[in-house]
Amino acid sequence: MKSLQTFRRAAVITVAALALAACGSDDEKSGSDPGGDTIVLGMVTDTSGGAAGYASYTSVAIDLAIKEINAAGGLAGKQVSLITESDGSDTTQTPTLTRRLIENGADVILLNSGSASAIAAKGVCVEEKILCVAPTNLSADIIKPPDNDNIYILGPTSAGIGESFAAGMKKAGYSKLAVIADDVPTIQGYVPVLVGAITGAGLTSVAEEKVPADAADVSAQIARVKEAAPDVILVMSLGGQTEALVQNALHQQLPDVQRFSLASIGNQPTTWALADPGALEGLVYAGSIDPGNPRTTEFAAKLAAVGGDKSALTAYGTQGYDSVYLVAEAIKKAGGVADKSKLNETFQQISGYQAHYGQSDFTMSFGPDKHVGSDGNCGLVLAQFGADNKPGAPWSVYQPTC
Amino acid sequence: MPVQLWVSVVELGCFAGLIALGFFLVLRGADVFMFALGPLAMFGAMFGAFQVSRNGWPLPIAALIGVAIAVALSGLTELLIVRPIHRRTGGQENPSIVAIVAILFALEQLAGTLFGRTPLPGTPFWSAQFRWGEAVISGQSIVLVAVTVLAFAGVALWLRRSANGRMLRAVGDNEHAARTLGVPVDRIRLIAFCLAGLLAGVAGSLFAAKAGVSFTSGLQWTLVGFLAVIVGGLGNVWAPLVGAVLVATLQTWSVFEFGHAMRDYLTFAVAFLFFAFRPKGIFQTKVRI
Amino acid sequence: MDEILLSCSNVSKSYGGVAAVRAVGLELRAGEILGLIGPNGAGKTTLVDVITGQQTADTGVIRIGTVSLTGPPSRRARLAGFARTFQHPQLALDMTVRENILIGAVPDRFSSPWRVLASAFSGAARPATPEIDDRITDLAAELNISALDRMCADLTLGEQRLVEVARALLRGPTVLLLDEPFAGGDPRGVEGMIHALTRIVERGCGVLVVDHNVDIVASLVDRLVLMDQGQVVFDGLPTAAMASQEMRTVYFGSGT
Amino acid sequence: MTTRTTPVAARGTSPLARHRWAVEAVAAAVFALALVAYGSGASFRQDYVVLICTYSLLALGMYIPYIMSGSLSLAYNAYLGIGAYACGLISTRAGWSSLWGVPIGIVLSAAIAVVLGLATRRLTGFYLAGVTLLFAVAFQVFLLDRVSLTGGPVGMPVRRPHAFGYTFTRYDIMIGAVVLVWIVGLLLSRLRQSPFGVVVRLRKDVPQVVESSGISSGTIGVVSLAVGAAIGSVGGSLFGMMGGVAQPESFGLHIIFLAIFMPLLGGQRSPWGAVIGAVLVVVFTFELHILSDAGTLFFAIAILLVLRFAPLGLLGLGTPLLRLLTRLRMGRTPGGEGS
Repeated sequence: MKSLQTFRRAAVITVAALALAACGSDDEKSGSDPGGDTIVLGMVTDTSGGAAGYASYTSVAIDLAIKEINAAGGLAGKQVSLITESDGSDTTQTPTLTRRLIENGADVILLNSGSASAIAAKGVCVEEKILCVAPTNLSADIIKPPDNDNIYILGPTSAGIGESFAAGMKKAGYSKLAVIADDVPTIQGYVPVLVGAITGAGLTSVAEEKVPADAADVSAQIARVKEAAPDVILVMSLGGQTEALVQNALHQQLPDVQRFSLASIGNQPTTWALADPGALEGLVYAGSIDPGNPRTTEFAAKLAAVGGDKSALTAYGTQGYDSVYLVAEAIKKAGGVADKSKLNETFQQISGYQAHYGQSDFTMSFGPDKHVGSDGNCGLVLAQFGADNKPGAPWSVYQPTC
Repeated sequence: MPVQLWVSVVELGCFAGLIALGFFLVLRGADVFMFALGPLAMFGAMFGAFQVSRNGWPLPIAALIGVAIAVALSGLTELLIVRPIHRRTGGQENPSIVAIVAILFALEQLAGTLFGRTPLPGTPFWSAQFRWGEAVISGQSIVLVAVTVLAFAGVALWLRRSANGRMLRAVGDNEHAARTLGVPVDRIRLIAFCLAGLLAGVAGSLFAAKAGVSFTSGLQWTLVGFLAVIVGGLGNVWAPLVGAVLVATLQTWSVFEFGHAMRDYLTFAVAFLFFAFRPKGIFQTKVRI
Repeated sequence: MDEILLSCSNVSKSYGGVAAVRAVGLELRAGEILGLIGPNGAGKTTLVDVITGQQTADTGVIRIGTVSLTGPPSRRARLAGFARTFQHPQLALDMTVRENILIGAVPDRFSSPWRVLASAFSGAARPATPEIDDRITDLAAELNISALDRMCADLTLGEQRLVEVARALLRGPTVLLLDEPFAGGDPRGVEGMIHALTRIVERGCGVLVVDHNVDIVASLVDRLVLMDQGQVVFDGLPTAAMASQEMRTVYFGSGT
Repeated sequence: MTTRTTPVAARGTSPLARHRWAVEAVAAAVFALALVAYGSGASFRQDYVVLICTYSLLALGMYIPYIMSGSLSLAYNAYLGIGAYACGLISTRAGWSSLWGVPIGIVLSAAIAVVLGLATRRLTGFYLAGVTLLFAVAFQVFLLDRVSLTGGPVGMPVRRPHAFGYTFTRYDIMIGAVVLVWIVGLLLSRLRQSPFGVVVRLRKDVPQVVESSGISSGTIGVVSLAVGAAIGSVGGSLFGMMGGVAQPESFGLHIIFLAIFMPLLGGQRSPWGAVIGAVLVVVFTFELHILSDAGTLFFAIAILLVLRFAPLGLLGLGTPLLRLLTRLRMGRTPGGEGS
């Protein structure tokens, strides 16, 4: 009886194992076409996690750029295609999914998820010697040596934002800074960089508060900030509900204190709707959209022609669009994607690329020791919200220069 | 503590109190800790928020259907999962717990799949704002407080006055004895689950307006309600509310005093201390140890 | 043979104001089978629970030899060499008869946290225990238990009680407390049980038997204690007990 | 004495002695080889195999305290996390091989399990589950908040382990992980049949019997938790060494849910059920592209179905299936009336 049971169990396990092995070998046949007749861009995106709010804008623009390139005859005689995986901003999955993209034939990796995801994928990029570009991520940690040989961001980095904020705050005469940041890895990575740059410029940090990403109530944090009596407040979050909650509370409790925020709020129309009427008025954020840049308006028109609810003009879109054209320039120069190290070299030779975001004199260049594209902080535009909770005119007090 | 924080305490306390009252009813009526109430509240709230923000439904209709869904899901949980497993295992505790935790997990995933994994905004029923000295009180908090008081008073009255209410306690105390005495145990259990679902649904859709709701909110809500039950105890209908307000005070105060992380350390410490020194909560009750 | 193994003095226990056991005194000697009888609710099971530590007494002392017994049941069982059965048989129904009995043979492997850990490792290394299996097999034969590899869920009530007795016997107890061992049993099982009891009593073990079956108990025991409403009302030889006024009062209502 | 003859004939053939360990070991080895074969393909599959092994060790860690002993102490994210962070700390701060993190993690997590177990020893059921969940939340907040120790939200790197001048590759780690699961599974399967296993399982249903046999039920519970925590911690170490990073997000409450469900899905009667559950989790959440984001939902539904209709899990489904097959065959042989 018992031995029968044992035998039966053994049989079940064996069948399961064989089934597993079978589906294993099955997979190997499909997918991957190294040296096939298309150039494959692999994109790690986020459709369900913290970065989902902005990754979708980037994806639309990446699609648009690829369509344009294919319509113009492709790259090095080949059409360009895109394969994607979503990591839900879960950094434990990112390396695996990046490997899977490469396995399925990706020649270049676009990292369109949170900064922490890009950091997690970094090791894979180097090990597999594949060109990786993170269009929207700001963290300088992504491209910090060691293991940074072939990973790039567009920038300006969070340090650049910090410098711009510092200069602006100083010029406006502020001295006491309070920081409210949500506790997701990407944002917490920015906190020391930004705060370091601002305090380095002579401001004192009087309060630094953390807000859980799914907070239901932030009044205790706001009360602590209020007690510290700052004259300027910096809010850092991935945007969305947390940002709105904090901005509403600040508007209620400290209506007269100047607020700063990251790019996320400027690029997320859904967040504007979550804020109380007028709650965002006067808020300064680190945007990258300058209505005076002719390339930006040109891009906006193309994007509008695509239509859909993600076709609003955002910095995320322009950065995604630019990243594809940067990669395209390197591929053209390398004559294809067969030689991975040559592709990396030609990418590093890019110089003076005129971006579709930032101020009109903003350009990008790369090099062996320059893994951030931006040539100076004029890729940033400090913009201010109007009374209608929508981004308005550039901040009149200060604008970063190159 | 600044006055504004007391407003937060009242809001959080009322919300946790409603969830805890749901726990109270199911514990009394079925001797089961219905951990899935938090996710039920979340599910109802997500439904309402989704229909209002994406499909432009009018708020009252969306909220009403959201609450109805929470009630229905709670009842179905008892009918399709908890009761059959309870019968099969002869009332053992662990299989019921695992089943309820599985429902909790399934509700989270279902909400994430149906309504998306990004947080949705809640809409207030009454968006007016009142200034009271330093503090700002929203119309929505007044609605929440009023509903909470009504709910507790209603449940208290129901337990004392109605036949079903009086039988509820008998079933939870000793299901076997109640059955032999001819109490319709199945019906009473179902009523307890449905009422709890109602309370959770109402609590969720009212609280969502404050900070929005995401598919992961449910577990947090369950834990807050659990703590309120532990602190308050089950000796009295109002005990969960007292427990909830104390927990809300502690959580708000600890963040104000020490910053964000201390809240969760203290929360665990309080649960721990209550189990060690006051296992029956503040009000005399039975807590199984 | 009349060394006192176990003694209770002035033991009381009440539940929420209802006195289940009131100031009971009791002695159990080595080599003696003591019968404890009385109607439902007389406090017999409560007394056994209080002795073994499943319930704590409100007042009174329980001594083993001259040592006063306190602490959780496991400690008492180790100190006093108790083994017991339960009024409602306590068996893991989805485990086999053999597995249910086995625990009686191994308590010394679990007497300290370190030994528990060690037995976990040695168990993973060498799960089979042929020497214990042999002891179980022999004992089962003596008690007329067949098919040791059946699930306990498939047993009749009488068979379940036999398994409990086997488990208790395997422990090699100094004091054996049996709570209604004969209820629902078939004659063959009862016969095996009586055989086993007489054997261990010869070895110097003391046995306390709680049962309703006055006939079997009276024929088996050396001494009979009658309880009613939480108190001991008679303590003496079985023949004297059967003929006593108290017996009649307790079981057949009023005097005469 | 005549009554004795029948049972004596059965002597020496008890299931404890008779259990076909060799069959089980070989079957599990076949399974392990299949896993290795799968992982020898595309490089991302090595991540999956290690993830399967991590989840397996997590579920195997819960097997003794939860399935066998019936204790719903749920702070398993902490034990897993301790294993991973121990490797991270030892390799980045002390500069030693991250292999040293494995024993450190084992001792530390077992110690925490003992403390938590002693502190909650009077609790059972819902209350034990609730309090240990609160501990789990506090642990994750600790990882996020103690930046100086844990690296905060971005976590800390775990260096590739090395020994005697050799640095292990991802493939090596995968092989090690599979072998480890094979060994632990086999040991637990033996443990289950041993006197220790029998006593622990009796504790689940009849704790009074354990106590009245002179065995402290509390001690059994605490030791079970400690052993389980140690196994979980090894899983965490593996995960950290493979991913190269220890991050708070990997050790959230979702891990606990998976850990509860995996053995139930696979089958409670054998530790291999936990391993099968782990395979299914990874397949559901990563490999089934059709389900995309709904993978976890299907997993949750599968759990509910199993709980409701197949309480013995997938391994338990084998028995009725086989019975059905034999019945069909028997129905056909006499007279061929079935045709």
